Formats: sequence, structure tokens, C-alpha cells
Amino acid sequence: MTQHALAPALPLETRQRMLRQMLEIRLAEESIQGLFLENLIRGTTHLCIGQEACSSGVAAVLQPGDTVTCTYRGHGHALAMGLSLKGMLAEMMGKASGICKGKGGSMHMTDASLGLLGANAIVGAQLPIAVGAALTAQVMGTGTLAITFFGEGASNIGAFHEALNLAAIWKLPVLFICENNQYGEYSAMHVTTPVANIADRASSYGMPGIIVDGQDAEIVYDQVKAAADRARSGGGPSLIELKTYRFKGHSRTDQAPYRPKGELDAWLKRDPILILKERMIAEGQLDETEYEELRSALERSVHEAVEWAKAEPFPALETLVQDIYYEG
Amino acid sequence: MTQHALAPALPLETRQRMLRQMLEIRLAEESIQGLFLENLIRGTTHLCIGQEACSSGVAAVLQPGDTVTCTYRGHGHALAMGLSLKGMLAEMMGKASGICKGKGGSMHMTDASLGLLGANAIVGAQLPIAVGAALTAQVMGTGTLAITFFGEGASNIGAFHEALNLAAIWKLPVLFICENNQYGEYSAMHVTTPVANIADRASSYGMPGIIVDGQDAEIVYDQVKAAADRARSGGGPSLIELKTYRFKGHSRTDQAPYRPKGELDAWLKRDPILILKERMIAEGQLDETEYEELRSALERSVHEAVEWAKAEPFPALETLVQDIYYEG
Amino acid sequence: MPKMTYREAITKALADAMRADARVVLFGEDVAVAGGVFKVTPGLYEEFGALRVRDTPISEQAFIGAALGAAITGLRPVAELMFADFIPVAMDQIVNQIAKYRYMSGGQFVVPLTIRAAQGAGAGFGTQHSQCAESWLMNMPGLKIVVPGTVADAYGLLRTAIEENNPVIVLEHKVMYNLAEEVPDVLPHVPLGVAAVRRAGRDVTIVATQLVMQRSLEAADALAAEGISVEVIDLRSMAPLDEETILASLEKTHRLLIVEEAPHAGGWGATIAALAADRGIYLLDAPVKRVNMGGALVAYSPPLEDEVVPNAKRIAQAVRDLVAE
Amino acid sequence: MPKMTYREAITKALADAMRADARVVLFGEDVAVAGGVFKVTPGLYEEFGALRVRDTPISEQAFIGAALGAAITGLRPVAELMFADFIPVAMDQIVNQIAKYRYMSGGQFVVPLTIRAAQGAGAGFGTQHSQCAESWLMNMPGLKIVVPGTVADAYGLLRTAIEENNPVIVLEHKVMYNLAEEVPDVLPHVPLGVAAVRRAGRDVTIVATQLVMQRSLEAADALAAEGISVEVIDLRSMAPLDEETILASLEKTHRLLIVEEAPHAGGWGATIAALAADRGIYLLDAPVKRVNMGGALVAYSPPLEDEVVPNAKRIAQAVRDLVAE
Ligand SMILES: Cc1ncc(C[n+]2csc(CCOP(=O)(O)OP(=O)(O)O)c2C)c(N)n1
Ligand SMILES: Cc1ncc(C[n+]2csc(CCOP(=O)(O)OP(=O)(O)O)c2C)c(N)n1
Ligand SMILES: [Mg+2]
Ligand SMILES: [Mg+2]
Repeated sequence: MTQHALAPALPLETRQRMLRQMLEIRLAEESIQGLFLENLIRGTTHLCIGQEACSSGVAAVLQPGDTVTCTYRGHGHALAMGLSLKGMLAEMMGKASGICKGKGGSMHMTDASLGLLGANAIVGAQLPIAVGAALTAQVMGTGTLAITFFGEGASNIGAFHEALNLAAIWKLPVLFICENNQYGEYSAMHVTTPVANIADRASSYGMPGIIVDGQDAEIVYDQVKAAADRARSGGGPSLIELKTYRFKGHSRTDQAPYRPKGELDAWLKRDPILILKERMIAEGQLDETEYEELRSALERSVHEAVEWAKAEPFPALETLVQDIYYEG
Repeated sequence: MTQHALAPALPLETRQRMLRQMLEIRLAEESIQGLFLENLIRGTTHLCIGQEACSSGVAAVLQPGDTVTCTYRGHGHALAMGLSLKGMLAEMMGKASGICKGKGGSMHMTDASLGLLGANAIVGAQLPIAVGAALTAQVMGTGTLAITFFGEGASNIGAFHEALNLAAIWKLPVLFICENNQYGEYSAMHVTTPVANIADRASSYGMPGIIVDGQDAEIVYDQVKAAADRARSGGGPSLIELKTYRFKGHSRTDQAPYRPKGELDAWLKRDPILILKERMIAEGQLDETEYEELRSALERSVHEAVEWAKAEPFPALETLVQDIYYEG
Repeated sequence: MPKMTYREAITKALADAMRADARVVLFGEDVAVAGGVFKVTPGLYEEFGALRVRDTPISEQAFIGAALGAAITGLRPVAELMFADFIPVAMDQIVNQIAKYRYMSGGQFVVPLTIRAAQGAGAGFGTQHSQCAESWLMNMPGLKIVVPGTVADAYGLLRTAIEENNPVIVLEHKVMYNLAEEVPDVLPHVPLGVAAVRRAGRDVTIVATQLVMQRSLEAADALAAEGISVEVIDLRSMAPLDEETILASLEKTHRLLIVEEAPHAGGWGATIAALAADRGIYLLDAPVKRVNMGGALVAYSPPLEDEVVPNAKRIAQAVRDLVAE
Repeated sequence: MPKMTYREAITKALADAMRADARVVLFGEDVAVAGGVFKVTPGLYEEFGALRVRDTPISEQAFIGAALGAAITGLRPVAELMFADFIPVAMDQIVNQIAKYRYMSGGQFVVPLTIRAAQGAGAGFGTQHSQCAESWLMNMPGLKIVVPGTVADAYGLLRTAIEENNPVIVLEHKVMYNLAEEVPDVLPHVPLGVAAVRRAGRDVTIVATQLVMQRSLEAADALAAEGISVEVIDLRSMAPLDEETILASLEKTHRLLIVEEAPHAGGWGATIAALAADRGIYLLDAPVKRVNMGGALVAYSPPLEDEVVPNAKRIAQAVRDLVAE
């Protein structure tokens, strides 16, 4: 296990892209919370506010052909991979023009064309699926990578164990990325998990376990990149734990009353957007005005996408039974 | 993790009991193999020949009220716990007087009155069940212990992971005892398992992982006893790996062609019965004549039990639909 | 009579069961301190303490298996599986262990355990969180399965399930948690395996459960105005199945409509239709019809989700068609 | 015509499929070097190499999930689950993932994967190793399910399954592996969803599969001597279901007997009976009868195991009773 504190300095362009992405994710998630409260999004939503550096840092590592599976808390990953905000919002509202034609909803963002092989609503199920994507890469010799995201709570489920073991024994090009946001639904990690670090579990599979500051997109990028390079060149899988925090509740209207006092405040100081923004300002790459302009521009585009999605039609009823089987 | 080489010296009586037990298990298993080839036992059998020290060493730790779950390869555990040989053989032949009325067969030896809560034919399923037995012990404050046996191959299945995690977080009085006999069905451990020792996986659950020479019943006793005492007094579960070897194939008529040349021979030198026998002879507690007498006596009693079981009737057909639901 | 919600009835059943018997323990994900994801278990941790009410890790195989191990050693565990869609995650323990443990041992064990889960569509949770599970479990002798469709049953079936000396799967319908109904001051236990005639009628028998049973009652109201008299049977238990109540109804009505929240193939309604086609065949004056999800899955999109579960309109039309046969 | 066993037909189907398409890969526990626990895969590792034929750890969830991940990214995996009784261990991947993956994504994926497993009683493996799985899986749109009942079908259905662009569960009957039958020199593909009339008859239609289909043919032979003419339909596919072949047969015979290797409640036969009670109702001259395992589980004891699966004698008696109705 290794722990890294110093951020590498990424090229300006990359930093700009990351900052923009993280802000877009943040603003989109905030609008989604509003839409949920307005009942325009039904059922549930799981926001990743506070965890944006995980999405942006990892997305920057991806190359064409790489694949990702993730969880219901996957809006950030989807956007960072390039999913259209419109397609995503329409999906959440169950519209015909949603990326999954309205069939998936908030928990199932999927865009095969981007390599986003699906967000999953069953805890742990996405890990074996990523192992299969990595198997394809290995059998076909594509040099591509499969990445799967999951929470620290998911590391207690059987599928986690089996997936890591299988990937290790087959030396597959897959990265297991745990976003340790400290909580399952309403339970702190220590209530359910008898280890301090999820990355420690890597030793059960003879694979590297890496602990990473998940609030700093540049560190995330750096560490994931190293593991990705190793995996692409036949070095096998890694388990990477991104230490992070969800600034909101688990889902829906959860106000997270189970948090100890002061915990959120401490983490808010480590807001991933602030961290990158302030670094860029300190290094003369950004000023407050530019930042506010960026923010306003993104607010406008999110607003636009929301209004567009609201106006989109629902799918025709006959689509209910379409897409169950491939006909042909 | 700890590794122990020196055998403690157990009281003569205990040694005698262990030697007798191991021999009985050996002879019973050999007769079972014969019965299988004669088609008096149908389906399959999984012999534990070579692993008898695991059964005897652990059984010596058990106290009244303790419980055991194990696998299809559980004849040795059952006999060491005191299951009647007749009840066991009748069960294997599907007779009405079998311990499970003929409903279980070779893979499901169960004697609730002895705390033997069942041998299981689904790899890994017995671990969570043992966790539940330990939960009862904890809730009721009985001071009893639950023990579960499984193979090294089973340590790759999800139920293993979940069971150890749950037991650890609840600090339950349960011992997870892996009989690492080096093979799954026809695959050597290194083909399926990317770690050298199953006990190493204990660290994923913050519990002790203990590697033990599984061929020496006294060492097994000693190590398991220490973990049992810890568990009984609220110290939580342990993962204990007994390094052992199955002298026969996986099941039925498997001749184990997949073994590297010489491997079996090396392990035969570490026959658990020989080890204890020779130690007792060296220490003046046994001579060859006494040993041969013991062996002959046991041969006779096994033969008697076999003949008895052969002559027993099959269950009446109406029993087919009995014992599905408890009526009352 | 006081009003109570389906949710409150379940909470009360759990509390009463735990008060009545110290062997009853409760566990599941976030059921203790947080009071459950569906808020069905608030107050229990406070009243019964950390030994008897526990939060589990996300480990359905482990804690369902642990329920079995605890049941055969003297406790009477109640495990909450949260969404019934997670039943497949613990399916081996349910199918191969819990259902068969008594049998494999030749009757050495009793297995007094209860598994609760929330099933059904209508809450916008999407394809993996909206399924009904009874049809997956019916081909497994050894299990009992109940599907409470009223507030009183939510209480009474759960009390009986917890006192039953066999494994019982209690499938609660998640959109019914807020349903409020009048209930007697003293809520009775409800026996397993006994269906209830919720509305008496002459022309057509509807067999249904839970949400679609409630909708069938709605449809029956509407049809009464048209002069069609519908008898509505609430199955309540999927296993054991109360065949006699169904056949007795067919003696009167000679027409059977089964309303299921399940895909058609392999749905529980087929077992009812098979009963009618066998023991009931000479009672029938018309084909046995089923209103269900056909070949569909539950989609997230609100209009699609609303469409997939039979509603009162579709049910009423099916009754009209059946009467016209 | 040459003789071939059911086992050899499967081996040949796998080999031919792998020769025909480099995207076909095979994995499961001990399927590679050892050639499989049921000895169905010998020689494949040698011919196709370690990249395409793999032994897995005992990790059904992982490798079934991996089959899905591989299928949606360009391979055509064939996973062997060994005993069908282990399907519940991987049930979440089958029910919640594989069956729904295409749907949840709005049709973005094709899921060309095959899962093979050996099912059925009769081999003395006891309660947890002798079950039939089709009735557990039928209430899950998104899956196709086939149950080869002849040597030629063991080949032809598997070839089609592997070429199918949807997930197919292939349930082989373990006591049929040694069945030898004459087969044509060139074994054809067999389409999914098409039942076969194995024997034409006038008086009664039997719908059956696999072992009990073979036993139904035996019973039909015996009954012919008594002047009772039985038509035997081999369902072959459980999903999709060939309803028309069944209804066409009822047009002739007006009597239906369903023979299942499954417990009664929730058995697949109920879906067939429901079809008869609906679309077939006016064709029926007698109750729809089912011969199956009733409420029983499979016990280990040889006489009990022999009793639980319908045999030719019980089938013949049921036909006689049905004709007498
Ligand atoms: C198999 C399964 N069990 C339970 C749930 C309910 N559930 C949804 S999210 C969640 C908590 C997951 O925690 P974690 O893995 O840490 O991910 P996070 O939500 O924090 O991102 C639970 C228990 C589920 N969806 N699937
Ligand atoms: C869930 C499940 N998968 C596969 C099998 C088939 N199987 C029976 S024994 C066995 C090997 C087990 O190896 P190990 O755990 O090392 O135990 P051993 O037999 O060596 O004692 C396998 C794969 C099974 N019974 N259950
Ligand atoms: Mg978390
Ligand atoms: Mg082994």
C-alpha cells in the first residue's frame, strides 16, 4: 500500500478540463436534487456532490476503448466520461430521449458508445461485469482497460471478493476503484467493516492496494494512471481506495442526521473543486472572475439542459416491451 | 499469523482417543470407498483420508453446546464428534435408520444432538450458517462456540467473505477452519487462488489468521484451543488454516491424475495416524502389537457396522414427503 | 375503529413479537439505529437493545445464512432483506439451505425464521428495485410465503410468520406502506394458508394480491354500477395455497380472472389457473383469464411504470370481456 | 446413422461453435485442463488454448457476471455452472443483470451469452444436487431457456444458443449424458422456441421435457398396446414457449397431461395448464392433469429418489385416468 500526499502538476489544459467537469457535475447534481424535490425525478437519486475529484481524476486516465461500470451514485462518472447532460437529465425524468430511452432512470446511466457499460443498482454486481469487460480486452489483445467504481460498503459483499479474486488469478486489466465516502446508507464504515482501509483488502488477492486522497483530482489521476499503465501492460489488476466524502445524504431526502457534528464541515474544507481552483489561482492559472464566468456559463448550460429535458416527451407506451430481447 | 512446529504433549488419554478416532475414520472411509464401488452408496462420496488430524484435533476442543457445520467431506468431523458409525453408514446407503433417515446421504451428515448442524453440498454455504449459530451463543450468553470447516477452494466464494466479515464486526464466537488440502476438485490451489496462505485473508477482517500443521492432531488441538478460548471469552472469531492433504481423489472414482509426481508420496510420509502413532511409540505409550490390536478391533467394528447397515431396510415411500415442513 | 398504516402495522407486529418472545431478534441493513430504509423499524433498537436489533454489513448471503444458523439453534430471527429484488443475492441460502435444512437432516431441525422484503412497482425505483418475488420462490417446497394486502394482514400475517416453526418469506408491497385503513383495537393473528374473500360476488371471481387486489376492489366497485358482480379473493399466502376458497368461489361464479403483478410466463397466477383447469374444470363457463405484466419488465419512466402494473381500468375491462364470453 | 451420446453431442457443439467463431470462449470450474466434472469439455483446452478455455475459481457470481461483461464487449462466452442447483448462487447476476442488461440500457447492448448447467434427479446426488431449474427462471423476461431432451437437440439447441444474440440458459439433464441415440451425419441447428412432436397420437397430449419426456414415450408405447394413442410433445424451449404446437395438438386430442420433473406449485407445467385453460379451454374434454413431484423434495435414498421423479408407470396410469374422464 502506498499513500500519496503531493499532487503532481498536470498540464494546464487538463486542469481546466477537470475543473470544468467537476463544476458541471456539481451543478448538475444540485439541479437533480431540485428536480427530485419537485417530483420531476421519481423514486430516488444518489448524489456524488463532494466526490467529483474521483470522477474527474479517473476519467482523465481513460483511453478510447476503455470501459467503466459503476453504481447508482454514478452521475459524476457518466458526465466526466462525456455523457451528454441532456441525455442524462432526460433519462432521469424518464423521457424518450433519455440515454436509456427512459427505461433506466437515475440509477442506470449507460452509454455504450462512451464505454460506460452501466450504472448498477445492486450493490457489488458491477464488479464481476467489469471483470468480464477486462476478459474481452485480454482475449482480444486490445490493450484497453476496464474500470469499476464501488463504495466502501460494497467491499463487504460477496461479489466484491469473487471479482477481485478472479481478476487477480487471470491477471486481467481491470482497476477496482473504491470511493470510500465513509458511509453506506446510514451507517458509518466502522459499523459494518472491521478494517481501517478498504485498500488493505487487496492483500487477499495478491494485488496492489493503493490509498489515495480522493479530494484532489490531480492525485487521483496520478495514482490511477500508474495502476492503469501497469494493467494495460499485463501487470494485472489493482485495488484503489479513494478517500472521499459525500456532502449530501445517501439518497432522496436523507439529511444524514447520523453524522457526527463537525465532520461535514471538516470535509467541506476539502471540497475537490476548491482544492483545484485554489491551486490554479495560487499558480496564476485562474482568477476569481474567470472562475465565476465559468460557473455562470455552466449554470446556464445546466439550466438549459434541464428545461430541454422537461419539455421532452415521455416514451410511447409500446416501448414498454421493446428492448427486452434483441430481435435478429 | 503464527506458525507452530512443536507439538504440545497432550495427556495420554487424549492421545489414545485421538489415535483411535483417526484410525476409525480411516477405516470407515476405506470401507465407504468400497461400498461406493459396489454401488451400495450412490451418487458421490468425498473422503477425508489424510485429513484425519483436522477432525480429531478440532473435536477435542469441543465442549457441550458447541456446534459444527462442515462440507460433504465431513465424515471425519462427524465421527470425531461422536456420530454413530452405524447411523452414518446407514445414511450413506439411504436406509431408514440413517442419521438423516436416508434423506441426506454422504454429503449431509447431520446430528443435531451432537451439535453437528449439518454437512453442506454447496461450497461456502455452511459458513454463514455457523455465524448464525454463533449469534445464538452470543445473544443467549451460552459461552459456546460455533466451528465451521471448509476447503481452501471455498475461500474464493462470496459467502466466505461475507461470513468472516459479519462475524468479525459482531465479534461472534466462531472459528473458521480451512482445511487446505491443496486442491479444489481437480485444480491445485495456485490455479484458482492468488495467495499462498488462506490464513493471510484474515487481515481483511481484522481477525487473527493462524497457519497450522494439519497433519499433527496435537498441534491442531493446541492452536484451535487457543482460538476457541479467545472466542468464548468475547475475543471474536479467528481464521485457522490447517495445512493438509487428501490422500485420495476429490470424489467418487477420481484417481487424481493432476497431481505432480512424488507429491502424494511426500505427504504420505506425513500421515496423521503415523505421526501420532510413532510419537506415542517413541514415548513408550504404545507398541506395535497394541496398535495392531486396536486396528483389528476397529476393523471388526467397522465391518460389523457395514454389515448391519447393509441389512437395514430402506425408508417407506411415504417418508418422501415427510420432514419438509414442521407440523405443529 | 382507529386508523393505522401498513407500515405502522408491521412495526407494531415486530414490536409485539419481540415483547412476547425474547428469542425474536431482528437484523438487516440499517434496520437498527436508522430504523430501516422504509422506516419500518424505528424504536425497536431503542426498546430491545443492541443484542437483539442489529445493523448488518451489505452482506445478504451472510445475514440470511446467519438467520438460518440462529433459527436452528434456538433464536427466532427476523431478517430484513430491504428490496425483494435482493432476494436473488441470497438465493442459495433461501433455496438450497433454508428451504431444505429440515428435510436434508431427516427432520432434526425446526427452522423458525422470517425474512421480510419490500416488493413491487410503482415507486419509481426502476428495473432492479421494483420486482415481485413470490413467483421466483413458489417452486421451492420448504418455504412458506405470504403477501399481506391489507393493514390488518400486514400485522396478523407477520405475527403468525414469526411464531411459525417453518421459514416464512413475508413480501410487503412497498407502495402500500402509506396505506391507512381502519383496524380493530386488538389486531388478530392471521393464519397462513387461508385466503380472504374481500368482496362477495356472483358473476366473476378475481384472485389477486396486494396492490392489484386493492385495484381489483376498485374495479369491482365500478363494475357493480354496470350490474356486474365481482367476487375478489385476496390470496394472502402463496404457500401454502388455499385452493378450497378459490374452488368454492368458482362454484358460484363459474368465471375466473387472475390479476398478478408479475410477468406472465411462470407467474404465480399460472398455478391458480392450473388449479382451475384441473379440479375446477367442470365449474368453468369461460376461459381462465390473467391480467399481468405480460412479457414486460418494469421500466423507470413514469408512464411506462404506470402501464406495466395492472390498474383498475384494465382489470375492469378484462372482467367485462370475461362476462361476455 | 452413427450413434452418439448426449454428452458427446454437447462436446461437439462446443467444439464446432468455437471453430466457427473465434469470439466464443468457455469457462467454468475445472472445464479446461480436467475436461469438466461431467466430462463434457475434454479436448477443448487442448484445441483452443488457455486464452479461450479457462478454469475458474469457485466463484459463480464472479464468472457469471464476467460472462455478461464479456458478452457486452464483444465475446460470446459460454459459462458452465456445473450443477444447476448452483444457479441460485449466481442468481442476482442472472435475474437482475443478465436478463435486464439490455432493457435497462434502452437497447444499447446485445447479450450473446450461454450458461450451461446440469440438472435433474436420478444420479444419487441428494437434495442440493438434483434439482431442475427452469421453473425458477421462467418468470424472468430477458432470458431464453432450453432443455434438450434428445441427443440431436443437445447439439442443435446448444449451437443455436451460442449463436443467439440473447442470453440463453441451457439446462442439460445429468442422467441423460450417457444416453446414446442415432443422429444424422450432419447435425442441424435447432431453433429456440419450437417444440417437437416426438410421437403423434389421437387420444391424449403429453407435454414433457428431457428425462420425463423419454419416460412419456415409454409410457406411450405401453399404452399403444392397450389401444390408447398418445401424442408426446417435447417442449425443448421453456422460453420462448411454443404455444401453437400445444394448441394444435389439443385440437386433435382434447386431453392434456403435463409431465414435469419439478414440484407442483410454481412448476413450469402450470404455465402450460394456464395456456390450456385460456386459449385452449374450448378444446378440452377433460381436466388438465399434471404428473410431477407434488410437494416433495429430492431425497438421497435410492427408493425415495426413484419415487420422486415421474416414471413411465405413473405417467401411463395418469393417461389412463385421463382417458376415463
Ligand atoms: C445487494 C444490495 N444490497 C443492498 C442494497 C441497498 N443499498 C443501496 S446503496 C447502499 C449503500 C452502499 O454503500 P457504499 O457501497 O458505501 O456506496 P455509496 O452509496 O456510499 O456510494 C445499500 C445498502 C442494494 N442496492 N443492493
Ligand atoms: C457453489 C458450489 N460451486 C461448486 C461446487 C462443486 N464443488 C464441489 S466440491 C468443490 C471443490 C471444493 O474445494 P475445497 O473448498 O478446497 O474443498 P475440498 O473438496 O478440497 O475439501 C467444488 C467446486 C459446489 N458444490 N458448490
Ligand atoms: Mg459509501
Ligand atoms: Mg481443497
